Amino acid sequence: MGQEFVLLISSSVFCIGACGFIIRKNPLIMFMSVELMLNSVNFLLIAYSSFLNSLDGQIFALIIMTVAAAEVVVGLAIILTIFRTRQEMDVDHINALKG
Amino acid sequence: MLQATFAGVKNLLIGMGVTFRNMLSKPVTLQYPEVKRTMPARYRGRHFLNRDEEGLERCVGCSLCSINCPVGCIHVVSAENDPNNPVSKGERYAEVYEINLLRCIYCGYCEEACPVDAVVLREHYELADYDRDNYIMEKQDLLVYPEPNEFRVNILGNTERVNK
Amino acid sequence: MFDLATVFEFTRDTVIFTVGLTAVLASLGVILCSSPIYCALYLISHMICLALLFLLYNAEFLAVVQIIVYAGAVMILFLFIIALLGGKKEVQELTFERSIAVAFIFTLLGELYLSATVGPTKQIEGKINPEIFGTAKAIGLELYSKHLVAFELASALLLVAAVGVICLAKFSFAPLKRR
Amino acid sequence: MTSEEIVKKIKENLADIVQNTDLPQGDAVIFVAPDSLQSVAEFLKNDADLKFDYLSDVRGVDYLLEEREPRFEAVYQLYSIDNQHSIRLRVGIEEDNPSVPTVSNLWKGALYPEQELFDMFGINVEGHPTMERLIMPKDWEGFPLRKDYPLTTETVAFSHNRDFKSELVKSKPPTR
Amino acid sequence: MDWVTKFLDELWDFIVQSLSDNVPLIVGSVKAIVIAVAVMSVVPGLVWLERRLMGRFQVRLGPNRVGPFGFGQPMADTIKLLFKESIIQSSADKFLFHLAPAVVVFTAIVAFAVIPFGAPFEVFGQNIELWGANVNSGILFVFAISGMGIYGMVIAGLSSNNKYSLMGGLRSSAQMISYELSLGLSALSIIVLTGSLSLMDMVVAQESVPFILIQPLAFLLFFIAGVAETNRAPFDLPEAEQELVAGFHTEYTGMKFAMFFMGEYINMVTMSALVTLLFLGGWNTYGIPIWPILAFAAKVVFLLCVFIWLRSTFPRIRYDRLMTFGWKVLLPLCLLNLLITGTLKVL
Amino acid sequence: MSVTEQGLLERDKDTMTLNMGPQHPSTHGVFRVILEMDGEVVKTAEPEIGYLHTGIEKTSENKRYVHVIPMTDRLDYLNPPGNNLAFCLSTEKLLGIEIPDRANALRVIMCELARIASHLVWLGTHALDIGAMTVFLYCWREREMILDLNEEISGVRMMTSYIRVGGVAKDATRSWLDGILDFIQYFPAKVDEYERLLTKNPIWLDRTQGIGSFTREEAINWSLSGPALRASGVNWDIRKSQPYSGYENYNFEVPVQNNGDIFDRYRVRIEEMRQSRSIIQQVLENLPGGPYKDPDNKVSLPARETLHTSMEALIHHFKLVSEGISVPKGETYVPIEGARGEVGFYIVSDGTNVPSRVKLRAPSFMAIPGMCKMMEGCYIADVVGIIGSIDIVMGEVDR
Repeated sequence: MGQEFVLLISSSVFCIGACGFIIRKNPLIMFMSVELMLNSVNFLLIAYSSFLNSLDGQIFALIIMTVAAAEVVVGLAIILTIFRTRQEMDVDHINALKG
Repeated sequence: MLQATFAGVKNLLIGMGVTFRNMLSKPVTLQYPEVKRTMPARYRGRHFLNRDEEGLERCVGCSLCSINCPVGCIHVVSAENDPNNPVSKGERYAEVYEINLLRCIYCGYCEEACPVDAVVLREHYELADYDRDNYIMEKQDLLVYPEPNEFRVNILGNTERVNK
Repeated sequence: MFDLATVFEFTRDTVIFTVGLTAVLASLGVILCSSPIYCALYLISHMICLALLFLLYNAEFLAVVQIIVYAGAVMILFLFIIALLGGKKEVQELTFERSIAVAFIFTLLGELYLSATVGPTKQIEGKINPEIFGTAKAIGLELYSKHLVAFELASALLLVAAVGVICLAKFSFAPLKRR
Repeated sequence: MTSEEIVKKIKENLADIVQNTDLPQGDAVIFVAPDSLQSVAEFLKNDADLKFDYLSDVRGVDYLLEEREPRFEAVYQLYSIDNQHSIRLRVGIEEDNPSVPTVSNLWKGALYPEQELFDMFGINVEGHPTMERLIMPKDWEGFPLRKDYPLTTETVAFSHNRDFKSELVKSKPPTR
Repeated sequence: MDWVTKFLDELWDFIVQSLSDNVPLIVGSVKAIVIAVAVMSVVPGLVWLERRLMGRFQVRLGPNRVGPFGFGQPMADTIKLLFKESIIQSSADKFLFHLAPAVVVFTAIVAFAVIPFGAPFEVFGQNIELWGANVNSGILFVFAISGMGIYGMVIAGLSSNNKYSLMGGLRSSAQMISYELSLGLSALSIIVLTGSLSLMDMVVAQESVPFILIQPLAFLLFFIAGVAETNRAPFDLPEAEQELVAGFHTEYTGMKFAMFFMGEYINMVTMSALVTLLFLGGWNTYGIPIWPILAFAAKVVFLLCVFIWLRSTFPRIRYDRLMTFGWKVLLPLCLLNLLITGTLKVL
Repeated sequence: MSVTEQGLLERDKDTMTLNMGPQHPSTHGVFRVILEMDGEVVKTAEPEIGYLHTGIEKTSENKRYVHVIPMTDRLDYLNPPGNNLAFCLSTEKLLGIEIPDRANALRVIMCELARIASHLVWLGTHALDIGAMTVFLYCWREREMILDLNEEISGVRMMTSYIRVGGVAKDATRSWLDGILDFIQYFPAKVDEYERLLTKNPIWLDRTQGIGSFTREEAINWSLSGPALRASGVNWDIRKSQPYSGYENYNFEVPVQNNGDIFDRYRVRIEEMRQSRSIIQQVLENLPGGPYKDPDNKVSLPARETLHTSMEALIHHFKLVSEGISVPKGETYVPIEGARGEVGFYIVSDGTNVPSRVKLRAPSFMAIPGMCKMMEGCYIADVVGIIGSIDIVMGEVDR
């Protein structure tokens, strides 16, 4: 398949992720949407690394994975802490700074 | 700490050694339907009614077993003996002698109460059945087992089987 | 008429297309499903599809890493948290601000689609040994030479994240009473 | 201390509270009214010579058939771990609105038997944290160990009543 | 009609051509089926072995009624489980409830695909390799797929709508994540030694001496982590029957329950095979005159017996202690071992 | 709301309610405990009993004294001779009769055998609760021998009803005494074997040490008894402090530990098995002769062989069987040291042949509130261990 296909898939997934981040209220699913966006970029990088015959893209994808993993654990820890203090998970209601 | 770790590992290995040694020993289980235990003489299993030397029923229908039964699972109705054709040696005999084995707790009190060694509990322990009706033991069910004179009272006061 | 190479190419294209489409559908599932458990499961299938795509685009090491890291660890964490906090179904409601944002996203999507029509990028020739392209060895050689700084930074990030998570999640319940 | 010494000491110290004392088969037994149970129990637990620190059991007795007053009795069996002697407290409880103060503030072990006292005899234990059914179901009516609790008997199936299967429990006065 | 015959001829030629070109593919499919069937049929044998051996450890005989030496017992059990009523709670999530056992069995079988169990040999001019799939990074593949196996347990725990199941699922996920790290790290020292991710290369590298002699600590750590990874006693917390009734498969009956069982046993075989490949020299016989494949099988069976031995001897470790052990003992030791190995390799 | 939707942390509170039992693999019968949990940690534990309520106390009020004895077997079904003995001692105290020496010796042997058997069941099930499956079957192997001995002397494996008012039911046989001799020679090696499997095993230590511990004061205040109390450092054994049945003649030690945790209860019980074995040995070494039951025909049945010869014996037999023993008016309580702790029957007699009130002092029943107190702040895995270490028998809890 050509590069158009890769671009289409990747951009669709990216936009779906962005959409999800906006329309969902559950912070967990918002996180998942962020993962979707990161993954779409990863795919793009890897596909282009194959097209360009260069490994740089794959290296970047690897580092993005690292960042994503770090981000997820920190994010989940924050969610857990918020839940423990506030007993709810709806982001619309978590708007006060006070814990 | 290192020492504690080594001691711990050593004790884990000792434990494994114990199981391993037991693996090599003979199994202690019996292969039940083929191999059966010999029950001790005092085993309290299923009830039987004894006969005496002449083949007459030992039971004289005194109902002591029924009275002494903690759960009331024995039902005795006595009747007068016909002197010409006696059922038992005494004046009376048990016309009806029934034991409900579902109700029975196999405590052996009836055996203790019987003054003429008529009712005994013997080593029959395979009592499973499909029908609850079959657990109501009537007189003919209880009289089947012993041949005459097979039991006697031994020196310790127990009914004991005479090994021929 | 039946050229083997063409057939192979066609098969490969079909596989890529199917897997890619599945990935998009799974990602749609993530944002449209109301129960968080199903969202997570859709995301897992999305990850697996992506891993397959990586494999098809000659990145076998990254495909395996994708499964180990994402599917094996990250998503398990998600499921763990869902189990801990509960996966209550959420009621979807679309406010005005949200619709505006969604409209904006769709505009973005259109633009991205337009950009996809730009002609193909040229290959960079003869830099990589195609034998080991995408294997752990190639990645390692590249990572520890050219991208050492990035690698170190990533490891530092992981360390910071680990410390941060412990600080965050270690809620202070009273120390366990050993009766 | 021997039982006689215990009884003597209690008589000396609590002459106005203890109703009566007894030494059946060598056991020390004292009779106490429900109102003074709490103070007697405290004395028994805290006195240096007696030091009854272990509550062995609490039981209820219903003397309905013996035609005596009061009808109920709560019996506390106490033991002293250090001094190795024991005593029995008998607390007579009236038939109407029977109640007795709790001793679970002194001996935590009294929690369950006192609850059983309520469950089985309907004796209200004042000050007990959970005054509800213990062994019987929560919605049970009546107090099973009272002598006037209606009993049922089970008829045993024999060949003359072989069909007797479903209707296992019949209302019938108890047999002895 | 001429073009039709022409078309058919061409089609025939193409089929013959593609078949002869794709002999490896056909051989591969046959191998895949053979391996999958073999692995699944190993399970009854393993169940028999476990029950008999446990019986012997506990001074009894174990199943000995159905068939000679009770060989038929697992089959009888399977038939019983097949015909058992499948009960699903009304409040359970039906789809996930059905999905979970399938995931467990699927991942267990797939993980076995890359395990080589013998040196390649030639039949009819075809080079037959004794494994399901030749993956260069074979060990990574095993870890990836066995990591996926956790989903089965977590989903089972989540979908059963039972608190015991949920706790079992949570425990399994936490335990697997923790011990997969140690597993990977202790395998890493072997990878460092051989310089390859391929399991085949690792066996070849042990031709003269097995790695257990060079890396005893890594072997120990890998084995412990492997026992934990397969949820076997003394690390069988997700299904600790005394605490959590049956953990994540409390609500499962009949064949779905059997599938969890099957997954666990296949994982055991995979783990034993992995230990054999990494540390015990795979099918290298070291001078003992038996078939290489038999040597491999013997080593695997021995390790399985050790699994059973451990189960019959030790009490179960507690959940918090398990985590502490994994993170504070096993992981540092793995890192230390890796450090030493790396240093020695570089020097 | 399903569990999944609600999550482990429930909406309205920080904890999860977990219902353990009555049908749970490790609640030792039909015991139910409702745990409020924070993750894996127990916040509060609320016991619920009564699932095995059989009304034995009420039934006893309508049975003759002799007929109560088979029912006492069914209370603490792991230690039937202890219950028999407790009931008989109380009755005998009311009757004011002396027991022959031989009967006392046989009673002691039966009780100590039952104690060993009970502790073996406890060790097996407790180890099984903690996950060591094999110890269970090893313990069963040895217990089987004791049950065989029970069968030899009384005719039944568990519900022996062997100890009767005024003595014992039947005299000991030669083969039974030989069997006991064999057993006490064989047994110590097996205790060592259990200890090798468990006592120093790091996993076992980890699961037992420092868990469910009660201090001396707490243990006394919560009315624990038996091994659980002695593990907390209280040197109180009724065999020593209020000797009965001739225990004062035997030389044995009361094992006491100080930490009061699961491990100490384990050690106390293991040591008790050894001491029980030594007591049996001492009894066997000088087993007195003479009658095995009270010769008074008002209390115990006349010898069987006299029934055929002596009219007087026959009349006594009829009278005793049909009327039972008439016990003087009064009330009494005699505690004994059962396998689980202080067992005793409080008997109120109204002067007839039927007791007016029978109350069992059940050690398991008294220990349950304390046991649930121990559970607070432990892990769920420890709950199982604590229930096991207290060794409750639901038969005597619910009665």
